[in-house]
Amino acid sequence: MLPRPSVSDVVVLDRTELARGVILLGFHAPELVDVTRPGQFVMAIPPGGERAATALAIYEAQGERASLLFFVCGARTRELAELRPGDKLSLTGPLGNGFDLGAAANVAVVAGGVGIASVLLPAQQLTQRGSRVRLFYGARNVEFLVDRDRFANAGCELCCATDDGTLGHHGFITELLAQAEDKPDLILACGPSPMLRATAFVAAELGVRAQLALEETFACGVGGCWGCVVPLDRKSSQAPKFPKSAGDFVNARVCKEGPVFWAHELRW
Amino acid sequence: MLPRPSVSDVVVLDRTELARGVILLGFHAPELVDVTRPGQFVMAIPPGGERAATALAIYEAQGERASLLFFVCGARTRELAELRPGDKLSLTGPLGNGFDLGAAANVAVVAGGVGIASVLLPAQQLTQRGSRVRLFYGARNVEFLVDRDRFANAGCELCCATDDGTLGHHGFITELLAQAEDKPDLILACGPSPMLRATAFVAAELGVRAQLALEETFACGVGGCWGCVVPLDRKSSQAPKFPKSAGDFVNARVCKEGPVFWAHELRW
Amino acid sequence: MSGMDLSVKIGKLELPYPTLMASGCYGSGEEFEAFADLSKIGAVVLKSVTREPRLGNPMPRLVPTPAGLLNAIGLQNPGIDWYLEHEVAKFAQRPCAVIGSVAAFSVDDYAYVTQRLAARDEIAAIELNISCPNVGSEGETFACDPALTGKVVRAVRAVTGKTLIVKLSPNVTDIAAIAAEAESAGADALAVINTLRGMSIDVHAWKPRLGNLTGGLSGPAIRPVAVLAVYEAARAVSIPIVGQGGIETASDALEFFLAGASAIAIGTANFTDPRIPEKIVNELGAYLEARGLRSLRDIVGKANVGFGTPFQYEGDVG
Amino acid sequence: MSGMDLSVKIGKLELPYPTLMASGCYGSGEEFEAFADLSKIGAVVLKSVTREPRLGNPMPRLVPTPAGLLNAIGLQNPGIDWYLEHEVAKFAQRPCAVIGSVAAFSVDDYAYVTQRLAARDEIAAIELNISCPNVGSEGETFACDPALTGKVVRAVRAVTGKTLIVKLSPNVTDIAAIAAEAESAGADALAVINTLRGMSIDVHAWKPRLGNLTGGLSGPAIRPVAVLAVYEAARAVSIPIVGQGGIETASDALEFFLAGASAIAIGTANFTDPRIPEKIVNELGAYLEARGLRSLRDIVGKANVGFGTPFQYEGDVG
Ligand SMILES: Cc1cc2nc3c(=O)[nH]c(=O)nc-3n(C[C@H](O)[C@H](O)[C@H](O)COP(=O)(O)OP(=O)(O)OC[C@H]3O[C@@H](n4cnc5c(N)ncnc54)[C@H](O)[C@@H]3O)c2cc1C
Ligand SMILES: Cc1cc2nc3c(=O)[nH]c(=O)nc-3n(C[C@H](O)[C@H](O)[C@H](O)COP(=O)(O)OP(=O)(O)OC[C@H]3O[C@@H](n4cnc5c(N)ncnc54)[C@H](O)[C@@H]3O)c2cc1C
Ligand SMILES: Cc1cc2nc3c(=O)[nH]c(=O)nc-3n(C[C@H](O)[C@H](O)[C@H](O)COP(=O)(O)O)c2cc1C
Ligand SMILES: Cc1cc2nc3c(=O)[nH]c(=O)nc-3n(C[C@H](O)[C@H](O)[C@H](O)COP(=O)(O)O)c2cc1C
Ligand code: FES
Ligand code: FES
Repeated sequence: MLPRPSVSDVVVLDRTELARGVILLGFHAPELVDVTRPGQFVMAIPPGGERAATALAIYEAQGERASLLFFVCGARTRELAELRPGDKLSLTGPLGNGFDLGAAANVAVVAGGVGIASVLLPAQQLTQRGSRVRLFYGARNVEFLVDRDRFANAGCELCCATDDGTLGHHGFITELLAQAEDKPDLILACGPSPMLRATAFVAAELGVRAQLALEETFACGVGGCWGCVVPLDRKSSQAPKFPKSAGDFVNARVCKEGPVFWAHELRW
Repeated sequence: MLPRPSVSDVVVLDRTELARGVILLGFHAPELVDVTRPGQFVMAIPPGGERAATALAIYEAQGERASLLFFVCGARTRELAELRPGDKLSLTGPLGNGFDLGAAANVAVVAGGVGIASVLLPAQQLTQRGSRVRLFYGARNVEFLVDRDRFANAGCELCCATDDGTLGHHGFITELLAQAEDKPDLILACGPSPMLRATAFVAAELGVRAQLALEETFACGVGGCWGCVVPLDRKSSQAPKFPKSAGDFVNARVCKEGPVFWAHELRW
Repeated sequence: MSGMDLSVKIGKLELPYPTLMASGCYGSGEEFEAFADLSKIGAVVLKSVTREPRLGNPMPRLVPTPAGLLNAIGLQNPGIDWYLEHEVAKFAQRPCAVIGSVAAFSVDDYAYVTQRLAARDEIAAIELNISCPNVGSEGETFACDPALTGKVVRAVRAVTGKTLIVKLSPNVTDIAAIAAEAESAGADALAVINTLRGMSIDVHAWKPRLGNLTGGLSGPAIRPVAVLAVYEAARAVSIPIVGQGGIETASDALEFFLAGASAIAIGTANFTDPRIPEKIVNELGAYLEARGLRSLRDIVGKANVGFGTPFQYEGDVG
Repeated sequence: MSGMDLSVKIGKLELPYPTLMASGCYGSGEEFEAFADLSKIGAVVLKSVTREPRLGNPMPRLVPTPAGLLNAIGLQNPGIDWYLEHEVAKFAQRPCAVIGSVAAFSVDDYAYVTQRLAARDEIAAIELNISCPNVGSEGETFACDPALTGKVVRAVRAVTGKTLIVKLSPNVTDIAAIAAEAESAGADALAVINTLRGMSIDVHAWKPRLGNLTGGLSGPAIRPVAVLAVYEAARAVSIPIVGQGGIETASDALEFFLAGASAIAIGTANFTDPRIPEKIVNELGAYLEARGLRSLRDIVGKANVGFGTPFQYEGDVG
């Protein structure tokens, strides 16, 4: 049973532009920190109204401070990027199911771009309990491989890739994952769809189970509008009970049944 | 002939909240300063698009710095209030005809609320050339009688009124105007419509000519849409040539033929 | 705010608050219970249900637009059989009224689904969705033609005595004519408006952004269109109207009441902030109190006060 | 960007750029000359002119709405006599084409005003505004009825050989039917869309915010509605379409081209920033160049590429 989410009014504590258009926003939110599980997200209520809320992963959650890490790519994230320390913000959450870390001892965490925002909390939890965590982190160029130190400090081993070769492997991060020695016993991934598809493919080749944190355009974020579905194996424990299916698959809501799904249970 | 307006890209130099929701925004705009006449306005282009530009009086214009003084009352002014030093803004202007100060030697300047934004430049120009200027300044309460020192420093005599009596006369500013000794030879006014109407009435009683800076909802601000009209005496030198009139009056555009009109030439 | 009467009567249905949660935007209420006090809302209108189960439209189903949202869910729902067997019993637990929404592609199916759904005690009233723009041209046909509107409403009226709310489309030349037809065919109330038909194109991929190509536009962007539709429908009928389309604040809601709505529905605003419905109810109470009014009924349709002759100039009318 | 061909042909009219300034939003061009290089736009469509002078609607005439603008100017204009005598000669000075816009309340007046205006060399083409929502119900009647549309277009076609652009209303059930009728009656092109009918109510004063009570909604809020209207009209006719409704950026403009527009018009965006038209032209050129295309014609109507069968699931169509 997941802890009950709520709407919290929080105050912005800090704001850092980690790279051009990549904003880290910290705020005072002790109640949210208490109940957040790795892989969950919030709906950030637009300060000026007139827009849908924005789905954002909970990046950090420690003590009385939580944070969001996001890329300015449209009207809503532009508005959130205007917030300054002292400003108020309301968040609905934590929402979604989060990662299932099980007893994994050797985990490959794969992040592409701002997908990094979903994987700090599981990485921290895993290293704290003594699991080996390798972070496979890919981005356009070195500038957008943001906040690497935080992962290193948390005890992760870093393997990086950039599209332009400015740091690490010159190419896709999933190429590094495929070549990794000491086969992981679990893969966690978040990033753009093509990267997640490639991760699912590599995981299948390696014979390792992978959990993918999907991103979709949300409206409600709480399962009320059926706007964010993905075809899921109807035998999945996450599958909604629903009589109509396309063959063996049923439409599951990314916001409610996800956002984290087992790669082998998705059809895409 | 008025100087040719243009679109200027300016950089915000300073931002002060003079009272709750009353923002003073200074910026570097030497070209604008050069050509601005008292009573003119700009259309502030919304930084995020998706909205019409906002008409705002040019408050200060000196050296390389001009400023805007505005009240946060809706989506557009809320967005402008988010601007911080270093941010960019684009302004179309200066627009409109401005005040006609003639040879007046004893001027009563009447301002209500943020109407104060339109009258600093004419007040400064008048005192500099040696005219007596009394500022009749009214607002809800003392907090909203903003920036009075600047007028005092410019050599104006201040007469204040507040709705709640927290400073000066307890009541309407036009009551003070009506009682003023040493009858002025010109009245300039800017503020909410009821105040302007009262000013026009008092001016007529006193037998003094008054110029009113009107405010209307604008769309284009440059005379292109006919959305901002006011009935003006068709014999006024400002009246547009237009064959259809309602009796002796013709619809003039506040943005183009105004925003400053002679009180006795308006029908309202 | 004690003594403020925000109750409304829609046909036989009496609600303590005038705020309905719009169909398709609030699940069955359960999804929002953690964030919103359902005892402070008038009613939840359920997602529309059809005779057969439907997987809905292909993704993407949602596109944010300026001050609006395009959606093309395509009536994903488990069909009436499953619905009656597995879902409806749960609605009894809601601390507010639950209104069923029925969609179909033929007059017979509208009557069939309504009859079975309305027979259940958990369902306080029926909303007839004859205006869904997201299921091919058939879905909206009914609300786009006065004769078809009359036909389907008459058929459904014959099978239930429960309050019948007919939901109209704004995508028509003359909404007043359709409103009048729905009333004379036996509707107890009208829901005005459903979404506006719209499209958004991905200029990189050269294809429509919605899997269904076209969708329905909701949110603040459409509010002026919705207010006018309510105003025109209200002058054409004497049954109550549930106004909707871009309501985010009490002030927005008041525009609809003044235009002639007896109640309102809140849809897309729940995606902005789930606290909006309760905020609206509180502020409506405060508004009435500040003006010394005792009931919302005192303001319904009063937008015309003082407007006998709207034109100030001679000879310019028309 | 050298060699990028942004020219368009609308009937007999050849324009170097596909960007028209929408009627009523750009004065006669003169008002914007200080802020915009008119030699970088396709054409100015003038404010609509009528047979008799009109004072227009009472104030207020403008209400900002979420991502939109409600207007009810009411066709304030000096009437065709004064216009021909005092205004038209000045249009020759514009460094771009000038398109006249004609409004009227009867078929005869449409033909009369068109004939006189089109006779002038300064006027490159005629746009027929049969869709003004701000002058009482009569103004829009023509564009709301296929038969009336046909009648007025035929009458006007008979009096001028100049390019005739017929401007359609989105406030109809089936814009494709009206588009087809306008084409078969002799229109050389269509302008799609005029404003959506809307209303806004002042909840303090209990009265509509516009002096005219109702108005026309424009701006980004209506863009998805406009894109779909163009898409549907384009499939119904083979004459060029001037797409408009909420265009603010080159990306917005591209949505209209992909939907089937051959040219676009920019209205409300000029109130946001008068530099927008030039920015759009530059970015359209860059877009074509980046894709190795030589002409905008290569993308007109291409939103359907790869969309033979839009539904991915079996049995769910309809
Ligand atoms: C569970 C979940 C967790 C998430 N976590 C994060 C996170 O931690 N950090 C983060 O940065 N994001 C995250 N996202 C994604 C984030 O929600 C979206 O990026 C956000 O909603 C964007 O909103 P917007 O209004 O700023 O942009 P939108 O306007 O919604 O635009 C989003 C995308 O569409 C494109 N687009 C928009 N308009 C156009 C147009 N006219 N033409 C072409 N393309 C266009 C943009 O380029 C952009 O790529 C998450 C999403 C989900 C579902
Ligand atoms: C020539 C000229 C000069 C000006 N100079 C200045 C100046 O120097 N300083 C200044 O502060 N202003 C000035 N104004 C006024 C300024 O342009 C407007 O205040 C501004 O346009 C407001 O824009 P907005 O989008 O923030 O508010 P809007 O949304 O346009 O709202 C404006 C007003 O309408 C009311 N309103 C909006 N929505 C609603 C609703 N739903 N229900 C009820 N009421 C509503 C608001 O309460 C507010 O009073 C000037 C205007 C003109 C024409
Ligand atoms: C995601 C979504 C799904 C919807 N589904 C339905 C539906 O199933 N049946 C229906 O009658 N209306 C449906 N609607 C329309 C809404 O009930 C409402 O009438 C419309 O959105 C206008 O109100 P709003 O602007 O407050 O959202 C849906 C709207 C949205 C945004
Ligand atoms: C203030 C204003 C005045 C308008 N006047 C006219 C007019 O006289 N004739 C006409 O055909 N359209 C008129 N229109 C409609 C525009 O030409 C245009 O079709 C519409 O606004 C949609 O485009 P936009 O969203 O880019 O503004 C007017 C629009 C506005 C906003
Ligand atoms: S976003 Fe509404 S169900 Fe997922
Ligand atoms: S605002 Fe357009 S003419 Fe004045």
